[in-house]
Amino acid sequence: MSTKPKIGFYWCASCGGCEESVVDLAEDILMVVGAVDIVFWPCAMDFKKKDVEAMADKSIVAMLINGAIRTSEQEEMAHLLRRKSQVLIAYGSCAHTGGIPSLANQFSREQIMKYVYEDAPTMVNDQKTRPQTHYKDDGRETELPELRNTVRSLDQVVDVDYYIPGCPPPPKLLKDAVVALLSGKLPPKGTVLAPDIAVCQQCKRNDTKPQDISLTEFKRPHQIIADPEKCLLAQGLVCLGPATRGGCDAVCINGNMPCTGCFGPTSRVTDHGAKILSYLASTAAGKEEKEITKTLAGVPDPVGTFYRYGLAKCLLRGKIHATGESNTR
Amino acid sequence: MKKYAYFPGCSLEKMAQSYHNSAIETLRRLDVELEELEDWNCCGATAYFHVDELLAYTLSARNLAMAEKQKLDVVAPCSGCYKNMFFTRAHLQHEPALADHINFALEADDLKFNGTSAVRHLIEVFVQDIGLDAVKAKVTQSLKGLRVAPYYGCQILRPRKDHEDVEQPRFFEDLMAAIGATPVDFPLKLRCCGGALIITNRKAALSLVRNLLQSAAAAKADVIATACPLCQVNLECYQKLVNQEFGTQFNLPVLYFTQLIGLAFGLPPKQLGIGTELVSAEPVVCHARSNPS
Amino acid sequence: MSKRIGVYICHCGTNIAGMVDVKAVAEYAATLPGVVLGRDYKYMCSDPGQEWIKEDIKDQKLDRVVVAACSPLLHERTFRTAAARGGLNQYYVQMVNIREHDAWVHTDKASATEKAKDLIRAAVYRVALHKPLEKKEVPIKPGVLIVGAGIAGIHAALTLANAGKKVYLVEREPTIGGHMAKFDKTFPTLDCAACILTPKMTSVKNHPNITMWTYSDVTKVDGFVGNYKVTVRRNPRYVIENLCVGCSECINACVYKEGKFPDEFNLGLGKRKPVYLPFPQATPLVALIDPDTCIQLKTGKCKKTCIEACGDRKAIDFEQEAEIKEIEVGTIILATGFKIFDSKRIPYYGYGTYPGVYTALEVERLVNASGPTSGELVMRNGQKPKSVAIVHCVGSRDENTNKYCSRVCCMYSLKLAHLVKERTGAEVYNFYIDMRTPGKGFEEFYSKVAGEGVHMIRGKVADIYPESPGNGSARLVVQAEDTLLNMIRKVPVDMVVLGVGLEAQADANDVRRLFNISCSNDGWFLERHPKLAPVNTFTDGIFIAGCCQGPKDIPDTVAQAGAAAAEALALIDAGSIELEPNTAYIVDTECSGCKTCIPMCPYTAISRNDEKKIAVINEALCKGCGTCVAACPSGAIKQNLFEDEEIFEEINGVLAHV
Amino acid sequence: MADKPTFRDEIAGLLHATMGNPLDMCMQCGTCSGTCPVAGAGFMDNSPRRIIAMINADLKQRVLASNTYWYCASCYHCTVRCPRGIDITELMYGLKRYAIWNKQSKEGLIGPVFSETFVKMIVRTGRSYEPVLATSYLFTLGVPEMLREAQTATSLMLKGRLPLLPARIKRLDNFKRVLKRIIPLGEPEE
Amino acid sequence: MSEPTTTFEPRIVAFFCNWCTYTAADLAGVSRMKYAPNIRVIRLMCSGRLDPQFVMTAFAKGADGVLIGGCHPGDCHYVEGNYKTLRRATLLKRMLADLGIVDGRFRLEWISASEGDKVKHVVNDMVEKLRALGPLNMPGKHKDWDKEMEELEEQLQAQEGEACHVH
Repeated sequence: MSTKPKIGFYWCASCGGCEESVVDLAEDILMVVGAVDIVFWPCAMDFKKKDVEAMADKSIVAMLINGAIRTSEQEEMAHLLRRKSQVLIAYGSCAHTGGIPSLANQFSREQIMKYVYEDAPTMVNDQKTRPQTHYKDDGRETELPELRNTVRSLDQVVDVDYYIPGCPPPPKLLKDAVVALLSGKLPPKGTVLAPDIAVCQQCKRNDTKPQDISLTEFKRPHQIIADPEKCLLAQGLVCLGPATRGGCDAVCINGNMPCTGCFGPTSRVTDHGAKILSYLASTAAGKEEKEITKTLAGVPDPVGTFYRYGLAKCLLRGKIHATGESNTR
Repeated sequence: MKKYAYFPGCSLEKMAQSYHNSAIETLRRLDVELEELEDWNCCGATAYFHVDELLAYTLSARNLAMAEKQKLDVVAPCSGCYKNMFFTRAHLQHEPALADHINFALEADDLKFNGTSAVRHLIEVFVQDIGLDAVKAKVTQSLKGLRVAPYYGCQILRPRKDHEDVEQPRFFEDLMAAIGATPVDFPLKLRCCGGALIITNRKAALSLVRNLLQSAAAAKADVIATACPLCQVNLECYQKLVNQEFGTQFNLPVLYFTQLIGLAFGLPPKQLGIGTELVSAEPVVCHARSNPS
Repeated sequence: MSKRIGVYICHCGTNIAGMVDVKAVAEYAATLPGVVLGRDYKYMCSDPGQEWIKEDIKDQKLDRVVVAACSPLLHERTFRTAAARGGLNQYYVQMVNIREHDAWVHTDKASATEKAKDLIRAAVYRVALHKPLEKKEVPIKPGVLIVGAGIAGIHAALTLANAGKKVYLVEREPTIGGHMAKFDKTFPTLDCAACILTPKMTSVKNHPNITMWTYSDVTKVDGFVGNYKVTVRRNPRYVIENLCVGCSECINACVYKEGKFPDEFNLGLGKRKPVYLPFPQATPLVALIDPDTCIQLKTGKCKKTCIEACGDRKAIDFEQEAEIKEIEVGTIILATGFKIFDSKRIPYYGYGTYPGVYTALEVERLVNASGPTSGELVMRNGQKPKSVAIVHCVGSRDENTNKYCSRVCCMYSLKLAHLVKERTGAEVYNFYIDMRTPGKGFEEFYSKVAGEGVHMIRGKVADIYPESPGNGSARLVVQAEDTLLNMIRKVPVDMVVLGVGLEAQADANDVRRLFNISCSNDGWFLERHPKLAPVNTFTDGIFIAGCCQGPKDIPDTVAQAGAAAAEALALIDAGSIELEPNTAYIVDTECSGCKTCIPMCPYTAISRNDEKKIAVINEALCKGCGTCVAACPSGAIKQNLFEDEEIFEEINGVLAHV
Repeated sequence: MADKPTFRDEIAGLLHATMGNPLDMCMQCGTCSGTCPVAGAGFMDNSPRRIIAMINADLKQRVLASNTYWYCASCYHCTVRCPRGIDITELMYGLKRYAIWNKQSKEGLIGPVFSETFVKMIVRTGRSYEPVLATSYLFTLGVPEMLREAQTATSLMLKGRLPLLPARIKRLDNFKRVLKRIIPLGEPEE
Repeated sequence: MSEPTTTFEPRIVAFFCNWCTYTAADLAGVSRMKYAPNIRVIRLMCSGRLDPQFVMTAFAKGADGVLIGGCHPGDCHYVEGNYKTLRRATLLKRMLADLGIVDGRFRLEWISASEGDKVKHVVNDMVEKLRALGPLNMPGKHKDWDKEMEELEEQLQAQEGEACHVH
């Protein structure tokens, strides 16, 4: 039995992009595989929950979980894996800050169920059948995980040691993390394993941003053909680079698309969305409410834009539903 | 060839036919075509607004909607019509709710107002769209030495539409100068002719007309140029009454600016509807003939 | 590390104790995290109260102090100094306002006490995070720059100079004196403007502490309070100032035998030669040559009779060029004055169309003994007017021109009414909307003039037109509704005087930017506080006086000039100024160089360091508003005394018991 | 504030064109009256300024009883010159409308009659027709005036400037349906 | 949540700028005006310092309403800080609404140093409106939301327990 440090990957509520990003290590993955034993990676190899349960507590050196926590099952796995690992790493935006799945926190579970299983245009379901957590017919019985009312980031469910941000995280960050892990040179618990400075610092277009931006109109990427040299904000696009943690080498901007904030805020910022709001509104022109409102109308969906990857981490954690609607959403 | 939807307005049908004809003729020379609005209705004049504003808007909206169908900007020779249509458009664009209401009504004539056609006054077409140089270029019989009192009247300029100078405009003078005439300094050029008061308050209207005639005469004008049928009628058709009322001897021709332009272009007076005046325009015509250029 | 916080609750006699259960609050405070003692006392601001704090810091090893008493705006300094005397950094103190914001405004003792507890909890949480800070001291250079040498600039200059301070007085016109020098008599006392102004002008000229630069512009201003670097351009007058004695020989000798060009000082009512003196009492009394009209300067082909006439003085120098001066001053007073409303903007008043229409300022010159008509009120057609209409509110109180009231027009219109009547005996009609005479002796003056038989017609003039068009009569009809008689008056007059309003200088906005102060929408310079800091601006060390701040009459202008001078003196004599340390600062390693903060700053205190590609804050320029802090998208900018964490904790504190 | 709207509120809110007309801003300077050609010629029993004062004083009856607003030629000169940005001409429209609706105009004025004749005609034909309009005022004229009017009319007729038949628009039925959608009640009579 | 709204005392966190609104509140005190005791004022030098994060925190920590007070437009002690506040507040209002924090819970008021009475009126008015709206109680809500996790956690603890016994 090898003495190589044991490592695991697991995914919860996520798109699979994070798993892809692991593969994106390309030949470096050999380095990783060479250095560690992968003891759990359902997406890539055949492991079962019981295999994990069989392991001794804290026997896994590092466990990387991606995806938000949406179901009772994911919650359970999170707890299990926490118990089995020494270091638990939230991998990718969803695990880190709730990610796109946590935008669901704008709706109650009932709203979602009703839409998906009844109102959705593509849905044919006259009996209005809904998924059940228990299913029984002649002797056979099945348990299905329950959909939680609220989507949570990993650290809202279990204790997390480190975070690797990004949607998905760039391979480089993963590699650095693994290296740090193996060399035992780990920063203080709770650290986000990416530079603690905003994207603009790495952005090639930084110098092209004028010093006194005052926008009278916010545009959306499909509305203009962006100048590939010039700062996107200066072109009226909502670019979240200034308010978002760097470490991505500004890939999106290099692809001529504005930053949408997947790395989350820097360590100095408590509520990413609120900070983005503050910064964006500051660059808007206008001295009267009318014109200001007009200018800011270019941001049609504040919540979706400012909390795209982190509504779970918003200080309010989601939409508050009027008393009357069940407040256990 | 530039094209406009043309809204003659009721008075140009008969009372001001000469304005109608001279407009068509002169513009043709400047290759601009006026395509009459099919089935236009009265703009509501001034009377309409205070009886029912919504109806008034509906009237103008219907005309505008038809112009939009023809995909043309609409031009009105009458200042009243111009003002009504201009502000109907403005208000409807500015108040979507109002527009919806009106459009609901227009459905009955399957029309819809979208505000896509701009509203122009005939004189704007000459001064801004065509331009003075183009006009100058077509002059064959300069009106050199003809002293013209350019009478703006009220509603071309007032109430404020865009940001033009409503207190001392010059474009009418410039237009007259462009056809060789001498625009005289006409202090009351922006004052009111009495408008519909000629009917509802005859005395008041006549006194206003008197002031205008006096001012023009004092400026030694040979002719007053107007850009509005109502002004023309008040100043000209009622000149006799003014004389009777105030014992004055005014005998001052009042022509539409298009008629003067027509003369300068060398068009036959008849074609311009000259000869239908109650105050003979003969002197003006002679003057025009006297100096070919 | 755990803190040792002392909390002090002030009774303020019964002011606080009457509505807040101070004992209970003190006991509660003692239970809060890090608090080692909670005391209450009759008057914390009294010496024993302060002593107590001082002692506790020593004996109880306090490292933080919270005082719950009155408004920090009242006693913050008191308690900070107390703590400092105890050997604690003064910024380890946090005040809680339980008087103005609590005891005095509530009626229910229970909830007032609750509120006190909440506020104190917040302060305790907050103060724990406080950092030691030092006040910044900036030295104040003694020199003062005064821009504009009208009565305001002149008065301020003399006040400062007499106090022994060095003054640079810069004026863009060839002479000092400003508008006041153009006036004839001044309301309400009717003493002649020249008689009271020219002596002051002379003493400015002769004062050893005043450097007077006329015909000059300020082109550049750098630095901050106490340390301004100013660049001044002295435009060439083609006459060497210290050689010319103002003898006028050159003027008499000029190849132009008669004045040919409109003379600015008389608003074009008179004519001057290319070489001229603005007016007999001009200061400095130095001729100047107008390059646009002087043949020599235009073509280089002139007999130059002026040079002959000047002879050995050799004062004339056609080669003269602009001279650039650089000065260092600690404070600046702006007294750049106003311009009169351009009457052409109201065409129907006929100014520029009808020769019979004049502006009030023109009439000042006409009735002035040193004016173009030597004080005889004759019109352009050479006749004396038999009837004169004076139109109030020209370009004032009007949505179409200026909304504001120009304050002085009613009074000067009455003055002109008096003068016109006195000089010509004409019938005078004053058309006014409201007669505004709020000032010492103003109303009395109004009655006096009314008593002289001047007609007062309450109605805004709606139209002015020739009486009988064509027949060449110069008479004008002034039409207005007499709103008291309620009939339309059409008054035929020979002469119309337009009571033009005051407007901000055309270049007010450039000047504003040059000195980094702000303007109201009308272009008047904005005072720091309309009541409590009327001559201060938002930029420390820059003061405003006179009409550049808003329309005002001579007495108010002089008063303001004095005030501005006093403010400057206060700074100079203090020698240095202490700046609150609540400034913003940037942590270099955290700044991404996104530039969001730069336009946030109204004081241009933030700039970009282009090598480091990060933003830097000039602490001396920062006033500590914190707008950039709120804007910084990555939390790289912080504000002393208002750190995010401190405020978050304060929020926690007030809500903690929910 | 007052639960029952004042006359001022009613008038200022009456037309889209005058929504929020700042009547309360009036400082009674008289620029409007001084500018007004009709008031200037002494035809109005109350100057426009007084009308505004009376409105602000809520003297509804006296305002409606005055001829001022019927004598407004809508030249908009007062409107562009008002130092307080009040649209006085539109105010006059508002008053006309209010008076017509409440049938509260001063006796013996042609204005109201004329307006209604005019409107009825338009509703009937879609266009205006001078001879019909004449009926609205001819009877109010004295004999000599009547004659003069006849002269003018005949000479115009001779010059072919008076239409003999009323013009009609083509899609008259549609047109009427359109109008009915605006005021469904009360058939516009044929 | 179940307590009748009549006895409900809303909790307002206010951020006042030092130069205008805070001074106005002092003035209200000096002139002994009486208003509801539900407000807790936090002093900022300028309303422009207001970071929307403060507002979010206040709500998250249990405020039923948040009030911002600044100088009137044009009167800002720091020239135009209040315009920046207006821009941020305008957008924040919209975002809060989308997050279910209804209009009236967050309020921006321009109150100059001389307007002590306005402080009084605004506070009283806001308290009234908040009473009508009822408690927001975010901390409570968050607790409720997380109830759904308790069951599982208890199970796991139980297992832990057994596990310990075995060894």
